[in-house]
Amino acid sequence: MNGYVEAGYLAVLGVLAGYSALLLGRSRKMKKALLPVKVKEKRSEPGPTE
Amino acid sequence: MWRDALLIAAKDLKIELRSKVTMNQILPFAFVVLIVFAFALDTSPGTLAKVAPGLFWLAVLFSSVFGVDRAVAIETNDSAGEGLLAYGVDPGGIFLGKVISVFVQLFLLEIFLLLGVVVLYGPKIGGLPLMAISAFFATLGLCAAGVTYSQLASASRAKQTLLPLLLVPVASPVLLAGTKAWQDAFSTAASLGDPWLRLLIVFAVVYLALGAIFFGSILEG
Amino acid sequence: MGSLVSFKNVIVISGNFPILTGLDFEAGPGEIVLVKGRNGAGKTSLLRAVAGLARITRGSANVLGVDIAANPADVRHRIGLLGHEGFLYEDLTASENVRFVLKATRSDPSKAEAAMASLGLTGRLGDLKVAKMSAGQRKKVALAALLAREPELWLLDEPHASLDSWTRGVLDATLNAKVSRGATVLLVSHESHHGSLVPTRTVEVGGGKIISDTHATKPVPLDPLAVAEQGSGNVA
Amino acid sequence: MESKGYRWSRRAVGFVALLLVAATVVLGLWITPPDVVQGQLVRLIYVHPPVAWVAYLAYGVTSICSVLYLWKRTRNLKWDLLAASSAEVGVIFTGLTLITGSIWGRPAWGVWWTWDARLTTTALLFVLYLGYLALRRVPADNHQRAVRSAIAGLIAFIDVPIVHQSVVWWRTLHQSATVLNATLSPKIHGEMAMTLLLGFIAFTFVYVWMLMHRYQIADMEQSVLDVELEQLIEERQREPETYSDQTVLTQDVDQIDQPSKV
Repeated sequence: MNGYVEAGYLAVLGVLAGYSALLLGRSRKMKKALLPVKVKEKRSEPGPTE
Repeated sequence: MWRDALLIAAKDLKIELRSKVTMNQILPFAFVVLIVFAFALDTSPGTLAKVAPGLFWLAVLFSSVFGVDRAVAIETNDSAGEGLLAYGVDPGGIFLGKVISVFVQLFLLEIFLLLGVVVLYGPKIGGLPLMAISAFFATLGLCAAGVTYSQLASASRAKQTLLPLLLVPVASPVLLAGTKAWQDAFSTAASLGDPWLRLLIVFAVVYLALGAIFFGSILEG
Repeated sequence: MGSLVSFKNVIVISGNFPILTGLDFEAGPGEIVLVKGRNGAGKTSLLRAVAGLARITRGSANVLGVDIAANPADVRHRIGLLGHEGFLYEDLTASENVRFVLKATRSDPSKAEAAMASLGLTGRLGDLKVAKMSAGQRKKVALAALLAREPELWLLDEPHASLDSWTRGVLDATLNAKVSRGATVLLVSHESHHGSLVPTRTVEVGGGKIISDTHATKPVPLDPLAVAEQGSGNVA
Repeated sequence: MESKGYRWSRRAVGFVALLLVAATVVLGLWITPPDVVQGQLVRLIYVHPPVAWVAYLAYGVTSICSVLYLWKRTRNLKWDLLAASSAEVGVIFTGLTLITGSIWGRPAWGVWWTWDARLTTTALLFVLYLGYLALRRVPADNHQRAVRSAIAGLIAFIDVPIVHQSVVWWRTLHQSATVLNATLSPKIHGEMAMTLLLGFIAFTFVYVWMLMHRYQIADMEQSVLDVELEQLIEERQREPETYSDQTVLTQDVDQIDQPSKV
């Protein structure tokens, strides 16, 4: 076409894909970080009955 | 609220009279800005006279950042601001008091600065009523927005950089409208029905209202 | 006689750190409560919370009949807080600072003179900028403002620190007089001696809650006047 | 933690968004005809206005959530997290609006940038919300941060019409160059209009998917902090007991200090 159109589409798709990848990565990392916390929370729950 | 506002304003102005921060630091800074603009832009003799209103309001905008920062900084020393809360001073009154105090200082600064502009840039001055009234509302709006944002940013350790980032874009309409109003005042089209003056009034009213409503929540936050 | 301060299971969080962790505390009129505890136990935080300056995250907190978790601003002007900071403006003089506090709290500004004089802040000292004052003198200025205000509830964080013994005596005598008229004092102190100011109760704070609460002699009698008399009679 | 329903609706939204964007790209780049006036350049119309719309939508959501947090009756930290998430996505889309606008402006008007009202307002909007995100990074407790950023978010939004009006008046001469005039050109084809509509829907779905994801991350971060806080409270409550031997020691010292009191 004329270069500008391609550049525009590429910029939009590239930035959105990049941000999505960032979100997915952060989400995965947070889920991992949340797992040990959840376990700890469960372990500390029966605490008062001891 | 008004009683508290006057109390705070009187106290802040008294502190300024003693410490002379605006007088000895912010005013000279504003002049430095004027002079540096002249270095950067003085390509042909007429240029500076033509852009004088814009440069004036830019210098005021920069000075207002320091002015509102100082107004909030007064209360951080010895936790004085917390003291105000502990005394039960109305937060809206604190806000208005700070706005009044900075307004008085900034308005005086503008008078000196205008003299500087006349001497250094040599524009044709005219339409004094429009100039004065638009300067009044422009300064009021700048102070209202500035005190609000200065308090918002005050919790940050990097408040010196955060405050301009927040305040300058918000206050940009004042820069535009103030400049245009003064350009109109200098030209033959000077009338108090100037649309730019109306925009300045809207800005001042909106930010005074927002500040008075939200300042308490920011302080207590 | 209701209690002036009533805290139930109060949790206060500051910057994601729990400074009070479920604190229960009551204080009635005519009491002098000594708050003890090691550094970081939450003594100062307790005072700030009672003064309505700390946001109550959980629990219920009543001070002078006002729910300070919901409306802290309604009661603050009736409480006198002397913290580590004096809330003073360096560029104002001693008497200007005291007068400002009195106007801000809607108290009688003419009382400034007498309060300052009672602490020895007279003559040129009263017209000296706070910036030029020593730590002890600054404390006197903050105290003078407090004495002139005559709050119903006195929250004093290390009030005796950096004061000379003469000023301590004046302060203690003044506080005893106020307490005998029904005022309440919460006193944070690391010191063992409190001069003539004898606590009716000692609470120990640890880990952001009260860990011990001991009455000096007997449980607080109903008549505040009697408390003061017993208190002064008990000075060793 | 994320519920099953939330996860599945998020995935469905993501899937639809992907499909719609792909369809918009295919239609926009290859199926639709070039414009009589603008030529191939018209193809940018299928992305630029939709992206700009999403930016405004995102800031609108941020403002609504900010109001909901500031209003005591609806106060909930979730509104704050949602406001922040929407603002972040909004900043991404504002950036894209500026980039695509600039790419369009170069061949259309011969410049990368013009001080037209819409462009200037968008640029200021970008800076304003960058400031909002910077303010959020200032360390504070949850409520403090939520109140401050809600106020900043709301003020930024209220500022938009004022800024816009001032720049419109400032730059009256450049009005003919605005994007919207071109968009509303009556010569627009039926299938072009359909593709444009599809673009709006597609990018709105992308926004919703991103918002759901970003919010979930914020929510998870918050629950980690919450759990840590509960543990801190518990630990601190146990503090006095764990140092019990030292307590005895200090009591002894106290007694030495003041024999009169015993």
